[in-house]
Amino acid sequence: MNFEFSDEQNMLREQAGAFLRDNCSMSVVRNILTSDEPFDRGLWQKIVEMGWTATAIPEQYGGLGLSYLELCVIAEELGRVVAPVPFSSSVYLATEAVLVYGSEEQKGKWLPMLAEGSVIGCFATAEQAGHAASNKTGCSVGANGLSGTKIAVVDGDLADFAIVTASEGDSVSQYLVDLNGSGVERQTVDTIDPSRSHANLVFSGADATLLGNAGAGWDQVAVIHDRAAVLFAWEQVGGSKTALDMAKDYAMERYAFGRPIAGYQAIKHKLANIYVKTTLAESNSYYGAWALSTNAPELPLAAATARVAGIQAYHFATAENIQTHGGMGFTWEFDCQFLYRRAKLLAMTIGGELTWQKKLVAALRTAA
Amino acid sequence: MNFEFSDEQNMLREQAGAFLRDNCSMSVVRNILTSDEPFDRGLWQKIVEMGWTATAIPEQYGGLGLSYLELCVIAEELGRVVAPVPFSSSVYLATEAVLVYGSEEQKGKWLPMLAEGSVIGCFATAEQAGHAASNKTGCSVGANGLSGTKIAVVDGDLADFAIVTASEGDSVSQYLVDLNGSGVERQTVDTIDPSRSHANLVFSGADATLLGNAGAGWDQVAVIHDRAAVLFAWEQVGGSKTALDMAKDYAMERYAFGRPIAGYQAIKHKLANIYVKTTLAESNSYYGAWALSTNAPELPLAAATARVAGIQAYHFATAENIQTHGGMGFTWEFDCQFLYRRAKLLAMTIGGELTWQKKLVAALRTAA
Amino acid sequence: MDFNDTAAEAEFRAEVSTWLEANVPAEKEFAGMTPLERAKFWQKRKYDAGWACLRWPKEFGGRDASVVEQVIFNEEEAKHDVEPAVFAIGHGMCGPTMIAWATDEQNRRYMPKIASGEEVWCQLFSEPAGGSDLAALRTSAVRDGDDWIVNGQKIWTSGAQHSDYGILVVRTDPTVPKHQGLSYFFLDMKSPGVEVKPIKQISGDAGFNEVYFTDVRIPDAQRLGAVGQGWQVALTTLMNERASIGGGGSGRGIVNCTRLVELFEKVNLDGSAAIEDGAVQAKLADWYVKEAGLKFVGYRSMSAMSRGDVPGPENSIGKLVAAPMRQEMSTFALDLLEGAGAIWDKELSEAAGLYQMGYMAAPGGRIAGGTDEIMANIIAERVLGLPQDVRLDKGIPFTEVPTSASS
Amino acid sequence: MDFNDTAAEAEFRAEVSTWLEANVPAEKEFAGMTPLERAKFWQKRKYDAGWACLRWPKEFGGRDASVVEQVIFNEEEAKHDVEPAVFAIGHGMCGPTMIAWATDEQNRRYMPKIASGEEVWCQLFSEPAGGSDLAALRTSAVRDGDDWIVNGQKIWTSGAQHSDYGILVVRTDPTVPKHQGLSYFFLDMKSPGVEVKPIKQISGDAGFNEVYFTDVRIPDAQRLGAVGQGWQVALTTLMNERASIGGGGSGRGIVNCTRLVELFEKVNLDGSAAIEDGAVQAKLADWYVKEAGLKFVGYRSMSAMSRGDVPGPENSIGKLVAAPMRQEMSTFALDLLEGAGAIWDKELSEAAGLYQMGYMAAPGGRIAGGTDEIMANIIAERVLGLPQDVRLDKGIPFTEVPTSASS
Repeated sequence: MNFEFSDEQNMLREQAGAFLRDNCSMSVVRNILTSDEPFDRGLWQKIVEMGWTATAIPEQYGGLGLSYLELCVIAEELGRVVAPVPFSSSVYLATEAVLVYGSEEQKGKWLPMLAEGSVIGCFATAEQAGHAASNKTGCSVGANGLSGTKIAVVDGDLADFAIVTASEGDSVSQYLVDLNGSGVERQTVDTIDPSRSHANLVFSGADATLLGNAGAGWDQVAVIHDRAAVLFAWEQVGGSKTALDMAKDYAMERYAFGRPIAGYQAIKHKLANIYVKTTLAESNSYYGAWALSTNAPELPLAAATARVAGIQAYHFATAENIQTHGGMGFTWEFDCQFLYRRAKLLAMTIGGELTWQKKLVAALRTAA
Repeated sequence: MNFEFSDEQNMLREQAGAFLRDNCSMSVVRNILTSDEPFDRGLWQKIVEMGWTATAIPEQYGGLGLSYLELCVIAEELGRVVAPVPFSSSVYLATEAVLVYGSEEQKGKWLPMLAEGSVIGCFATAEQAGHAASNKTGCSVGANGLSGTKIAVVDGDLADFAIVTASEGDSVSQYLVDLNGSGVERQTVDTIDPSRSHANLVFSGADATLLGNAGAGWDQVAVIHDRAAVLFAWEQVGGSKTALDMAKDYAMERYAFGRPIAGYQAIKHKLANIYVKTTLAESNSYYGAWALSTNAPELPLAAATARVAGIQAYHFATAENIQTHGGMGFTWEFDCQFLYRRAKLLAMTIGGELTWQKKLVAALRTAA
Repeated sequence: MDFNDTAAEAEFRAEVSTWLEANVPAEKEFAGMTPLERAKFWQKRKYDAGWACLRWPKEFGGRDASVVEQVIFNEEEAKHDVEPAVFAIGHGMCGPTMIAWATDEQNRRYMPKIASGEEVWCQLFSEPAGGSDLAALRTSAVRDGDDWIVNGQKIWTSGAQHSDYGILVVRTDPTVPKHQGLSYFFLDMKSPGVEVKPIKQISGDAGFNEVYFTDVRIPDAQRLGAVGQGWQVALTTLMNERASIGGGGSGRGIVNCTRLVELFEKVNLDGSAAIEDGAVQAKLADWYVKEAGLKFVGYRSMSAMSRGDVPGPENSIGKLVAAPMRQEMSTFALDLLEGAGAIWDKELSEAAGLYQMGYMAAPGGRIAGGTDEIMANIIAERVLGLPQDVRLDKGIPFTEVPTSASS
Repeated sequence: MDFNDTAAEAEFRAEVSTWLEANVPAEKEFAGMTPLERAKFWQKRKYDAGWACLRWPKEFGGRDASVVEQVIFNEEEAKHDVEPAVFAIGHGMCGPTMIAWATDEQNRRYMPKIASGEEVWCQLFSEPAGGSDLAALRTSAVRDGDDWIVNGQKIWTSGAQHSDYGILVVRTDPTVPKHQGLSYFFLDMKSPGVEVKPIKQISGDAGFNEVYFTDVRIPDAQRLGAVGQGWQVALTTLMNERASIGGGGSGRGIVNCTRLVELFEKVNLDGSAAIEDGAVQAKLADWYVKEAGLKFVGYRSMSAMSRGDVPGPENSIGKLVAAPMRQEMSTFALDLLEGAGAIWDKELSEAAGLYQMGYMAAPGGRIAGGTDEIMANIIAERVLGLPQDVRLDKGIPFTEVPTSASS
């Protein structure tokens, strides 16, 4: 047993980290957050050129054929810098859905384009408030194609295609929809994290191709969510570490009553708690990375554990980072807000804490 | 509106507090905890002589006919000293059950004896682990009387009668059973709080008289529990205050690194949190006291709120009191244990935190 | 103990209720007004009828009313959709400080206009380098004849942009330990050299300001208390800050248990209303315990005040409990909304974006007016009597206190 | 990254497993033995076959094995019902300190008997007045020819009642600041003047002792490190305390998620198994996140150790997370049992009283070996590099440090 990333993976981490520090400072995040640009196109182009979008795609489909461990390394680094790019939608969700459930034809068509970054994918499940899988599915596929509305689709306004859950008769399936085709209207919406773009997608007779098995829509969503959960968790771990660093740096600099606030136990123990939660999330994410990379039967439990830990750590770290900053922390001019916004966005995107706590227990009961 | 106890009630508090400080020091609790004596008979006799058992019983049944506010005052003071007497079983539960649901005959027979302390009552619901009201009721009443086993009956080994839930055919009712009669075996059991006595009661054809309405057993238990919850909450508030005082005194005396540990923020904020939880519990208990004393329709919500707050405050206060004491806190020789044990006992006796959180929400939804 | 109104209270409540019913402006009366104009319009109407600042002396624009009467008025007014927040600082903090420290002549001049809403006041205490260490302020005032010349910067000043007057603490002697070198003034916010800049918060709001002072002249007659006594005067202000009763937060614009029950009844979780779920119930119950507990703490405090007691530091628990709770509530609510929770839009979001705003505003709530950590310290030190933190700046001339790693 | 054994590891595991299968004593072999005798019997058998203290050098009774091999052995041994706890201090702390600081001759004399279980060792550090302030110890040693004369009292000494030797830190110079005046020894616990008194805990257990020293003579040859260097030697011991890997707590006698799942599947709540309830699920999930997280922290630490890294202060999170969690778990479990939870009886209680014992033992777990608060300080200071608390005793002669309000 060996519970560490390999030297090559750690070298990738260093390269990725150095690249992102140079190309994705907090001012880059601020630019996207305050502008109408949905994402940083220049940064995305460079990410594509480095092959990150191709990481886990097999070579036969134009990918690099690396393991998911490399993708976890990249995810952590992207999380650290709160990157304003559609990586999670396109890589963790859409690419995975095509990889796992696509027909040979679908894989042969989409994966090479995803790998080379010439298309961006997104994943559309929600139609109303609450847990998508337990709400009624209003989007439906009939003779005229797919109709209905998906809401809060991350990167829905810029993606080229979407993986959409929709009903056909009594059963719900996943469909692949070309968003540049007819019968698709995109309505950009304001969100709590404008450094990532969202749209409501209104379909009226859009062309839709079945992805995977008819009637298996929500089961497939669950499988893709399990896989994505590990990668989201690594982004959350990366973000938590940034929040801890910011909080620590500020606490060392800021004086009150003649000494740095970092010397008061209220701050010391707060930062220790961020460290503890971040370390637990990281260690659980190691296990998730292993389970994902080996397609282990433990993946559902490992994914849920990493996800719950990631949500909790990132929320706590970013909220308490602001708290450590005091008044400055909640001003628009400081950077604390980017992490706090992203923490919430990542927490909601593929199902919230409560949903994943329940999944964790279900997996634990299965394992028992 | 006036949200305070009256001058007379505050005078009662002072008298009760002074009496208990003189007659119920922690060494009295220790004596009962470490001996085979089920309760402090001398203390109980004095409590009876002061009329506390008669407080809320109407004068027509030999009581003092005071309001429940007076009983709340006494409950807080008993809670402060972790009194090793069967007051809660006999007064908050058995007396209340007879008062609320007894026939004129039952009230005429039992209340005067309860008031003058010549009998002690107890309340028997549990038969197995878990929430009694949702478990199957195994005790049953037939032509031969009541048979079956009740477990963990507080004061079951010393009480003269018990209010017992039992089934008759398909319905569950409450019955009044003379524990000194035939067909009753008492098995004293060890518990986590040996300063209060418990027994399993094994009935084999015991005489049982219906109390209240046939088939209304669990509804009646719920009403009595609501009433008792307010009084339990006051005991919990009293105990929390004692724990806070103990923790504070120790923290001021104990030095580490050249200064009192009370000066470290970790301890300061811990004690502040005990204060906050205790104050919230106390204020909610004020409302509970008002609702109980006026039989207000808000009682179920007020009782659940006071109870949840009381459980949480007392647990936190007593656990953190030990923590503040460090190593000494978990030795047998220190008194911290009495509060910690009692906190858990009071939390479990009439249904746990989870049960009351659910009751609170049910009441809140009804009120909405 | 009685939760219901006494006969006299009920009568007063009826009087208030009747007057409000007849006099709260219909929406069309407000037509074309800015929020500030609306607030002033309504305040003036209350003042003219004797319903402004009820507890103040009549000669200063009040009604000589009791605490309970003030609370009853507040409760009744809260049933109408009228927004008096703009006057909170002036009525709650500046006015009482003036009454305690200004001359009768000054009070007769200023107080009625505060009460009527004609003049808005703000509070100029916090500074960038101060934060939790309020008394570490650096804005200086130097005596020049009958005036003082003020230079420096204040921050976190609510409402400075529309204030006519402000109360101000400045350093008049930096060579003595920090609490001893302060003095307290009120000033005309239109004085030359006063510049107000809004601070944008992460929630998008800009309720706070920075206020810069460049050679601002303040007449010595506008000093409250003696030179060097500024900290004592400031304590009067801060004590009144605590006197605000309640903490229940029943307004429609605030995340509270009532709103959460509505949400949880509505949102689907695993095929049922979320409120049927045990985890949702446990959270809601715990929050309700706090919300109700704070409300009753407020009632007890009111009972004590109506007996003549001064509100003590125990009222610090309101903010310490409520602010983190609001953050938890919003966080949890958004989680429950899942994907839809991301959308922050008056039209599209659940409850018009209440929970998104709640989430983004909550961090400010845990900091403004004293951080959670400072509030816990206040309870530990002033309520429980535990020792102060070790103060390395104690007894040291202000100029010699370290303020950064390099100092 | 690979969770599975390498081929070599798998082979080693098979060897261990086969040996254990063949050699773990059947219950009847233990007949009539006290728990201590059982433990010694089993330890001797392991030692004789070369399976004791695997990582120690062979010449000192070990096997020169790797960290991973030690872990594999522990994992396999844990599958059998054998109790090696009595040797935890000797093997985990005393042995490694001796190896680092004692002479080879001493190690050849003592280590094999520690490894074989023939001689039991204990650790004599804590004192009544010390607590979290470990270095504030007062037990004194005064030089007398080739010996030192020791007087004073130690506390919280696990296993002192059946120990043959102990490691001991004492004050040899009270006139210098507290860390500078300490020296470190090992001693024969049967020396005249050593008196052991058990401490009864609130759980009813008496695993700890007070140890009194009255004119106890220790040869100077049994000093480890120089006179005045005791604190540095003690740090070796404390660092090894942290090296214990894991934190998952998988034993049957410990409240953990596996036991809780069993309980929650069994206990009825509102007509279903408790585990169907959302609140129960949320709690269980949160605990599992911690329990699994700690397990994987341990694996990472093991990977680092097998590369040769020394375990760092980050291992302090194990106790900081696990100890309060165990208290929460027991508290919650008892609550769920309601009335039946009160009963504490091997026969009558759910899981033979596991949760009652868990509740009563948990406070000790949060204190022994460093309180929650000290663990958080260690992480803040040694992992994150934040400043130490203000130390009023710094640089002051030990005799002049205040120890009570009156001093």
